[in-house]
Amino acid sequence: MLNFKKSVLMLLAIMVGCIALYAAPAMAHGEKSQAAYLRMRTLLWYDVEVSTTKLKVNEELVMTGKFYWFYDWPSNIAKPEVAFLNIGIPGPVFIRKASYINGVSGTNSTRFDIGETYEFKVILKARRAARVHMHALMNVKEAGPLIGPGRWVEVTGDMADFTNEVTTLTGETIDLEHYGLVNAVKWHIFWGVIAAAWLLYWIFQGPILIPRYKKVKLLGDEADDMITPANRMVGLVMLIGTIVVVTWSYFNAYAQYPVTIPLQSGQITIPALPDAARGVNVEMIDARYRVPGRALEFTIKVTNNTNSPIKLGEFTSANIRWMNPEVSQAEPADSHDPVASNGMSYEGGAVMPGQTKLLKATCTDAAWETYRLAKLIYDPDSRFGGLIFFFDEEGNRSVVAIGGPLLPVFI
Amino acid sequence: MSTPSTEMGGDISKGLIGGKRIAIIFFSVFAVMMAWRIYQQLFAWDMGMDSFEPEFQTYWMNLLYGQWILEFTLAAVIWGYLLKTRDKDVFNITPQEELKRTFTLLAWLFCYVWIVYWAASFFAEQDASWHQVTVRDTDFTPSHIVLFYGTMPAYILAGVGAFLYARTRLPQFAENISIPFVIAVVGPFMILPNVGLNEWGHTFWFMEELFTAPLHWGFVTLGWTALALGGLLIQIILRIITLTKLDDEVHVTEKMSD
Amino acid sequence: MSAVHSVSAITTAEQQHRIYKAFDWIIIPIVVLVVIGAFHIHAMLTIGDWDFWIDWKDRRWWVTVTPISLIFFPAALHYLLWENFRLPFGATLACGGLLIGEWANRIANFVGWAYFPLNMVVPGEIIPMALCLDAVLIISRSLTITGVLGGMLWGIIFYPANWALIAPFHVPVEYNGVMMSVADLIGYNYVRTGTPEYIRIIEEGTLRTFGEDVTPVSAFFAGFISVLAYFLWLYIGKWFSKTTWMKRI
Amino acid sequence: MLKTLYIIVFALMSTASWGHGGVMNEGNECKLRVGPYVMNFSGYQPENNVSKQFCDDMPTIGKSIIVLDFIDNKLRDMTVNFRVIKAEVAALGTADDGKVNNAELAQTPFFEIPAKRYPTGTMTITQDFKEKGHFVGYVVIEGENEKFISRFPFSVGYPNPGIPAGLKIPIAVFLVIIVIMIWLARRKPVVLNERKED
Repeated sequence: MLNFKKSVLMLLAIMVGCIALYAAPAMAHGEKSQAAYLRMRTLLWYDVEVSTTKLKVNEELVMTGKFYWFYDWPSNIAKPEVAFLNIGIPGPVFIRKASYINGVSGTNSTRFDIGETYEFKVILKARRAARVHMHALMNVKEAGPLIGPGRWVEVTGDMADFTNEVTTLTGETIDLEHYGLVNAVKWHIFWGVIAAAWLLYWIFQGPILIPRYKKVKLLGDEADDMITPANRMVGLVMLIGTIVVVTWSYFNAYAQYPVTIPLQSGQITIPALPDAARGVNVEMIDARYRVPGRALEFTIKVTNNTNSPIKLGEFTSANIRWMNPEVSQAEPADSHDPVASNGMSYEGGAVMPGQTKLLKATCTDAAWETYRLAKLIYDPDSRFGGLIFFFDEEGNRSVVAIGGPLLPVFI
Repeated sequence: MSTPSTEMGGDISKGLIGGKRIAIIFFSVFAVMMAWRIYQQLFAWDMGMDSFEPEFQTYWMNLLYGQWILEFTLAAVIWGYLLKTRDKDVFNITPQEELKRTFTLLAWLFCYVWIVYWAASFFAEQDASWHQVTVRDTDFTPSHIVLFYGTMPAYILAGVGAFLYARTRLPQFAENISIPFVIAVVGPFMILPNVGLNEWGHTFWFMEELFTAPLHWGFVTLGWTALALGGLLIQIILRIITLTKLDDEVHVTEKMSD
Repeated sequence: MSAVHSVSAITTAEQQHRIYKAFDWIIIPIVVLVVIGAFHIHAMLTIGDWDFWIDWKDRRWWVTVTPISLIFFPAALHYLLWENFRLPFGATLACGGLLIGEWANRIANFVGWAYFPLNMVVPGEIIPMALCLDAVLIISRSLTITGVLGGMLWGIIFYPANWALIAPFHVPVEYNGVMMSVADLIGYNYVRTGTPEYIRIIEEGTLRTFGEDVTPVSAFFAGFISVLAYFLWLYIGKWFSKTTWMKRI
Repeated sequence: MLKTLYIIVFALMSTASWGHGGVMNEGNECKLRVGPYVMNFSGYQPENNVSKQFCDDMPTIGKSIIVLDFIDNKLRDMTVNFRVIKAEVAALGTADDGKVNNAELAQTPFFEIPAKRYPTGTMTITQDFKEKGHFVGYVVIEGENEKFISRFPFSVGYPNPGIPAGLKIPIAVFLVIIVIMIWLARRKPVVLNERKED
């Protein structure tokens, strides 16, 4: 026999050691697991910004951005007939104070149109100290969560200080953190005590199992006589008492809360933003993925119907951005923000107003591999999608969706 | 699990439950469950959100592999021991010995249902508090690793152990197979293969976690089979009635009232 | 001839009484634990979402689905405990056990792990309906009458018994230009990444006639189906408490 | 009986991660660890196995491409030096594979890519292996005030004799079933002593 105390101490020491060793920082979540075609051809997010990445409990954070519902929606994914703008955070680290889609409150689920662009704004209030990777996120019914760009956000402070006060239409100010809790617990205790009393009433007549079983068998058809008139009286009192208390509590609650409404569940449709292409037409000529080079090469036929020369500045897909630094610059916001600041280059130069021209672009970055986008070529549907950004000389931007079959090149 | 602590020659009716062994079962199962729960508290949100991060491998996949090794080993040791040390003279044991062994079987069953509580109630509903809050990105999430690959094998271990105990040491169970016992052990056991259906469905269709989705009802049906312990209870009661019959008593049997 | 002997191990009534008591002491915890485990997994996967969240507790689906689904185990236990022991507490045992399991989990996991406020995840109150079902059984001493009267009462009493708990959460609030109930607002405030708003299965408005009387209609319907389910589950309970032995399987 | 079980369990385990030195095969990802940083390691042989991806060992001789993708973005600001040195023996399959050998490092490499920064986070190494042999790869990364070296032995032209990764689990499961079946078939039926009449 081992020394019991010693073993326990050892175990404790090992546990403490492990905890001390692994007090490492918090981690991101699950965006990479989704299939590449799903990430590239459903919801394309851009311009996503957060107002701050460090805040205290009770302070607010605003996340803004735009999303585009890709025109070539995969046929096996449910269309956004019912969708809900959400936030990807591990539990209520924040509460959602407000969310808006094109300025309309996003409390309800919404219908969206394929091929259209919307802008969103989410206001969050910090509730619990944590360092989290926060994502913009859209839930689409039967398609699941479509995850947008993420940012590391750190909340400090004490959750005990957090309050979430609102004023009801009946004029009462309540804190949603605790509202109604004492009342509910009180009722659960009340009924719990009665249930326990009822069970113990029988158990204390014990031993109840074997003797009663024998009696039931011995009495046969007369077994019901085992229930005494006193037992039945207890049952009657319990029945009447329960009904009386329930009835009283029901009407009492009505008296206390005379104005109530059922849960609200309507759905809304929000009109889309105007077309962000601003008169730039793009036709996909061909697209290849260079496997050893980690590069997407595509050729597009661009027609410029605006009145200013345009240049290609960015390709974005699956929340990864390939920047052409000669036209548009961006740097990663944090360690998990996939921005290839130098990842894109193209041949063909500026497209003049009224001109139609072939452009050949190359988007290179390890992200193709590390974010598992290159797996696209092994998907059952190996078409890709993304957004390209053109900029004119005044810095005006045209956003155009492109997509098509993607051929792998292994040499 | 040893026989209860009454010495031969003492009064057989005393110390049948074996308070000490029940306490050991209670607290050791409790300690294991708490260890799992504390581990989740420490590492789930920080290390268990993204199955593609190396941390996930370290903290969660290694836990999973560790559990598998331990479960394989324990199953081989416990079940093997029960079979290896079977009582070949089981039909010749004294009624006193049989009574003691019946209560040992009850201790096994206590162990079984105590783990069933943690698996089917505590950690099963905990799964909701995880999956309704996070994005599911692997079949092996921090709640699944504990629920499906930790607690469920644990009760299978105890349930099959209880069954083997009865089969190898109690005359009635050695002579015939108790059908309710089989149902009450095999039904919850089948929940584990049913996990396959769950993951298949979640991979192709249900990205959201609706707990009441029909996809989950396989678990429900198999959970019902735990009710078969009622049939086993009656079987054990009938046997104890035989073993505790007094001379001047009418022998009570199941069919007597029909 | 059976290979199993039938000789008694004891001689005195005192010994017998002591063994019967020991048997109670070990069996009662076993029964309680297995009822919590099996009934809880049944409940969470058939009515779980309504029970977890305050913003699911509507006046149509929650009211309909909960009593129907929850009568299964009380009925099976009524059969087992009444037919064999004339013990009339099957429903209270099942519902009380379920609430123990639910509370343990809500506090340890929904609040202690996922950090939701407790008032958002309080389980529905199911004890009153269980007390009524048991009371009808002991008064009538008949499983049939319990099924018909008790089952109906069981379904009807569910919503009134819960109104005292959830009424405060149905007070209206104006929020960002939209009218919501407090429960809706809690659901909107406390972000659940895997549980979007649309996934709620709740009343979305009625067709004409009954207009505002959603709850009584739902409750009566729930009572009616509960009666049928009670009888179905008596039979299932009977089947599960069979004492079959077989030579080979 | 028990021993067999252990073997099976460890066979199962080994599918989780194995490799040589700094290169680890984790599930379907092949990773190269350099100090605290991680890169994805992919080997291609476009002439022989067009679309197949290899983890360290190259099955045939000929034109080979190794791609390193940086998982940690910090690596993009550091220089990476890649060199391959001829070796006498194949990978040992032990922890020694990962041990940096300074004498070895000082040798004239078989080929080398001089230290350079890779801002796109991806590094492509093309090499024509004319004959089969054993090699040692070194990846040296250097930042402002840190330097890490990773060593990984590999072979070219020796097709992997081991069990393919995808088959390990099915084979293990199959073995378990076979063992159980053999046990069931061979097990003597237990004969219980009959009841003695009182």
